[in-house]
Amino acid sequence: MFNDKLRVCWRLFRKDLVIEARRGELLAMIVIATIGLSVILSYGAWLAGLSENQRILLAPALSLSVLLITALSVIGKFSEYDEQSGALEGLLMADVPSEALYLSRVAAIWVITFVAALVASLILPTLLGLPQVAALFTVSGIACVAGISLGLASTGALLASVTARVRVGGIFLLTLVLPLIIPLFFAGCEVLSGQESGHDFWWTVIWGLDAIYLAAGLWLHPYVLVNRTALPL
Amino acid sequence: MFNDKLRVCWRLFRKDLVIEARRGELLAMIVIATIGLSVILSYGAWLAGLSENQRILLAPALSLSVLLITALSVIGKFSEYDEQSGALEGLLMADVPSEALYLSRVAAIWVITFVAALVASLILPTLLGLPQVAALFTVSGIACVAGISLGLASTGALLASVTARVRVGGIFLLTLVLPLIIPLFFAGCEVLSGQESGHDFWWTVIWGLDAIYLAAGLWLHPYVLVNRTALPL
Amino acid sequence: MRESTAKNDPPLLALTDVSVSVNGNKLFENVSFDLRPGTFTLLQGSNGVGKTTLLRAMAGVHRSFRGTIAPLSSSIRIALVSSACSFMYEDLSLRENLAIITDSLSSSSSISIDNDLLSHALVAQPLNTLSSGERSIAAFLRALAVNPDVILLDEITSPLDEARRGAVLARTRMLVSKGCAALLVSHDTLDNEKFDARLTLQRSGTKEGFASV
Amino acid sequence: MRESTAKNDPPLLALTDVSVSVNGNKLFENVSFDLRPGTFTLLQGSNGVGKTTLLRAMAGVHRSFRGTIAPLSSSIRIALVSSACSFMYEDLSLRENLAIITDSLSSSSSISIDNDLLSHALVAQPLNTLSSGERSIAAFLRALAVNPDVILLDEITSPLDEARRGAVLARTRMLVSKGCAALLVSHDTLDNEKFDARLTLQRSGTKEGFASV
Amino acid sequence: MSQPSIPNTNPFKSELFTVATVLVAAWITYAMHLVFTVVPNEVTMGAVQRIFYFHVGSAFATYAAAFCMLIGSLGFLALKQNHLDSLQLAAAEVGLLFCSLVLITGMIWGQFAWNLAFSFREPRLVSTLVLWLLFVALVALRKFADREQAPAFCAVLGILGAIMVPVVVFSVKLLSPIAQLHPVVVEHGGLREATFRTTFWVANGAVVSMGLLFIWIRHRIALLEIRSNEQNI
Ligand code: HEM
Ligand SMILES: Nc1ncnc2c1ncn2[C@@H]1O[C@H](COP(=O)(O)OP(=O)(O)OP(=O)(O)O)[C@@H](O)[C@H]1O
Ligand SMILES: Nc1ncnc2c1ncn2[C@@H]1O[C@H](COP(=O)(O)OP(=O)(O)OP(=O)(O)O)[C@@H](O)[C@H]1O
Ligand SMILES: [Mg+2]
Ligand SMILES: [Mg+2]
Repeated sequence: MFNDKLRVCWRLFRKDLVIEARRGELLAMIVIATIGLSVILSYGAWLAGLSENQRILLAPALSLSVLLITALSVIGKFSEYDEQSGALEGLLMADVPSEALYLSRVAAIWVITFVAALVASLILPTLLGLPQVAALFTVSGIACVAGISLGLASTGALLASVTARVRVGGIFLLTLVLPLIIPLFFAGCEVLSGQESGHDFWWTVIWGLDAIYLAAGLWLHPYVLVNRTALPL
Repeated sequence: MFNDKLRVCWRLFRKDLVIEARRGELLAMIVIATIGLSVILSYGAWLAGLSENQRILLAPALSLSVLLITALSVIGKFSEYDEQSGALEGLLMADVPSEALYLSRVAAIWVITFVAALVASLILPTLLGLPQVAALFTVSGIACVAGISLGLASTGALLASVTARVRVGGIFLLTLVLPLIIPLFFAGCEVLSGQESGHDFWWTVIWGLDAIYLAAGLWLHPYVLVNRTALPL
Repeated sequence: MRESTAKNDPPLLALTDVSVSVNGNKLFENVSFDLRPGTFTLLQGSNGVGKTTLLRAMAGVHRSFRGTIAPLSSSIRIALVSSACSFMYEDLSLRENLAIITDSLSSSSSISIDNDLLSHALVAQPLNTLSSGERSIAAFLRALAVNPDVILLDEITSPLDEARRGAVLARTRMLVSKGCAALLVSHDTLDNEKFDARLTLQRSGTKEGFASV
Repeated sequence: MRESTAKNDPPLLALTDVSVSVNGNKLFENVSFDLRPGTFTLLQGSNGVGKTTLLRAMAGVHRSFRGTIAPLSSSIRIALVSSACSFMYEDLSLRENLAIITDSLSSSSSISIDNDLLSHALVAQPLNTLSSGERSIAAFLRALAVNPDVILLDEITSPLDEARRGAVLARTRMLVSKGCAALLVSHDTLDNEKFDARLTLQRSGTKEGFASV
Repeated sequence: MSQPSIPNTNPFKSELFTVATVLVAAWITYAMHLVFTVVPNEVTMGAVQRIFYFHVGSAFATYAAAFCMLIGSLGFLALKQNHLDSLQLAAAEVGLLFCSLVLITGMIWGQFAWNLAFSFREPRLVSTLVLWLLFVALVALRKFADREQAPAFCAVLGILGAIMVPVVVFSVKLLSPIAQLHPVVVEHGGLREATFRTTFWVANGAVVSMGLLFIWIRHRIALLEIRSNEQNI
């Protein structure tokens, strides 16, 4: 029974990745968001004459911005695929359990966002002229990025289904997601910027919020899915 | 004759704005890109302990990033509308002149991006804790933002028709546009950051590239439009 | 009016006094009929009268209506097939779409795919490269794969050529003979086909539809 | 084969040895026929044989084919109408879409809009809220608004009810009587209708399409 | 529709090609001999300085490739002939190769000479990066676009790309030389010693001719591909 659901989850998750891969938008998004933002922002950092230390402190915020933008685009893309020709309705009509839909979507967003953030962390330091490329590649750095992506994924997957059918869709999503994830970002900046004091507190914030968001998503998701209105005819 | 073409342009331009307004996606994009990026980055700036002077120097790069992201999303959206149900083919079949298509699209992207950048310039300084809200609202600041948006619009409108039909879709656009506009961004950063020396040179870069891109767009646009292949059946 | 189909089993899906309005305009009012196991019903009506909307309501996709649409039990599976909307991911092939909802292609759903309606090559081709008739067939095969108790067919025969049309109807009759209830919406007269009931949906209210020609 | 229609004026559009293949699969080969002014041609063929693709090639939307498709002069306007693809912005109404391509609604195109096919309310409704039949009519009206010399109708009659179908055909015949060339693709037999030519497109090559049923 | 076929001869059997290959190979060998055995170590930088001969040569080869690309693009748009498109394709790929070499050798050298692999304050470095991004975009577009539409699309982008070359070449000269690390040696009468000078020119010539040979080879391969496709239809 439980095993069955897990298999459904896996198939849904794979489907998301296959569509992304076939469209090729995922890769492009990551590369572009990363390179574009990094180039402009690091040029700005040079212009502002930031010291190396300051640049190191700024790097986490920059890679988290890349993470935010990638995540929001990926979430938007996914719900676009779902809406197109009623694919999501088709799954619901075929009695695919809604928890499976939610969890697989969280997983897909999580993986993609996480990969994007890792790529960004690889490119950014080079462009910022920081030789310590490995700065963000500590165990705690990776854990932190994973934690933040998870929070984004669990809120994003829930709210994307809310906003997909609302007329002014996109704007809602953002307005709803931003307040929920800003605390995560602040915590992430603190942890990644490597100041030792108070780390435990910030770790608690990250994983605590993740747990809350995921639980809330699992609980609220059926309501959101069931109350969708008509497709275009 | 010329007047006729201008009228066609105007109708096409208005159509773009009407669709955007009806979808409500434009507003969403501006809000998300601006608030999200500003919050994260300004938090990062605080963490890095930037001086007020450094923050002032960093502000232009931040608002230009917002401009970039908004512009690219707007361009992507526009070509999505064009492709959906073959609307652009319909216009071509109705003998709408292709220069009108190009110029009206440039105008629409320009206006939206310009507005987004102005909004960003309004919000950003506050978030960065800069009292001089007016910093970017000098005549030269506005002219600079207008110049950069124009360059983005004229390359974006041209290349969006290229990427619209490419298998990997919209976001590939970035890869194409980015190299062309990076010089514009650097020039913009230099001008906006308010260092007096060498401004004339950077202004020449901005408006010179704008002129080149616009001319290239007008010249090359027909080739791109005519060489599109079949729609999905 | 309450139209009942011939067989006497309890209805798989019973509609009572269903009224639908979109955007404040009434489409139709107080529609009642039953879909009983082993029956094949034809639903007709002029363009824009609300046939598609009614079928969506019956499938649970459209939720804003008055009256009741009651399935026999909560385990009744209702499949909606529409030529306008495939209910599948357009970037994936039929095979890939079915692989999401059924356990594995080698087992149950292979019955539906390895059939005479769609060639192997087309089953593996992304839906957005299929021709309109092929898409319609794909949507039909998707519905078959979920083993429905009630199958609602919204104009799926209209993009099909003579041969395919006959094959799809024959296939549907096979389902019906196994106890399924089928409802077909079509603008064709289909005089040669035998249906257990022929219903016509009529516009109510004041909204001006098409002027009479 | 070179099928010619009855009238003796030079053809508005002449196809010579047109062959199309998609993704390396041949669809059809060496198709030749003419569309002369004042003729109404019916094109039939089984699903997936390439009718839509051929019409797209004739309209200049699909460009990868062999052979020649030659219009009489470069000023010939070819309008393609398809029930699957409206060639308009779906978020805008028919009226708004026409306002983009015609000068102003009060002048020329009002002729096409203020007609008996689509009510005023529907003309002002975004296309993505129209029913399938209404969309098909909207696509047809769009084509009329550009005053075409050649009008290609891809299955637009299939989602229409009896009355609307007759009205669209009558409208097309009116155009034909004014010297336009019309080509209709349809899976209906349309035995009661008179056409100047009835063509059937046949699959060539080896690609396996539908197995025979 | 179909283009005139390519003459059915094996291009690699032509004598001219064989002679050219042998000549280029000899030239390269001689250049290697000069660079690694004849020229003495440079006083301040030591052995790393030998990279200079390939660094500048690759830059010139990049420019040569960009020029061929421009010819191919313009020619294709004007004449619609397959061999011009193949020239464009070949030039873009070879351009990418040599532009990468410039960046890589430059970064290696920079790490030793300036202790800095990359800097955004250096117009030459940035403009080279931009050019590299353009070549990447071109090669990617070729890969992703449909076979029928790729030629026109790539031609359009190729023309835009060629616009960037003058920017790269003159970026150093237009900007005030203050605060620029990247040297301009040859124009300022550097390379005073004769061995340095001959080695410089021989090595440059070798690399450039190798680039042109690569373009030739790739061009012939592209023509063979077209022919085999034509035969398959
Ligand atoms: C990523 C780093 C670098 C890039 C992208 C780069 C790029 C270029 C380019 C494009 C040229 C051709 C200039 C022309 O148009 O004439 C060039 C030439 C040259 N480069 Fe670099 N370079 C880099 C690093 C370096 C370093 C670290 C050095 C030495 C300290 C250096 C020394 C030279 C010299 C001496 C020339 C010949 C310049 C002349 O005589 O005009 N480069 N470089
Ligand atoms: N959002 C909306 N606003 C206004 N009218 C709407 C909206 N959505 C649907 N309608 C109208 O509802 C009516 C019913 O549409 P429906 O698709 O159910 O008709 P149908 O009977 O299936 O017609 P067809 O035979 O053409 O497919 C149409 O007239 C359509 O214009
Ligand atoms: N990208 C593609 N890859 C493979 N096959 C394709 C592609 N695009 C189209 N086809 C095939 O081309 C064939 C012709 O399609 P087309 O839409 O022209 O047929 P049609 O005659 O209009 O059929 P229908 O009557 O069903 O509308 C179909 O079999 C379709 O699967
Ligand atoms: Mg309908
Ligand atoms: Mg078709």
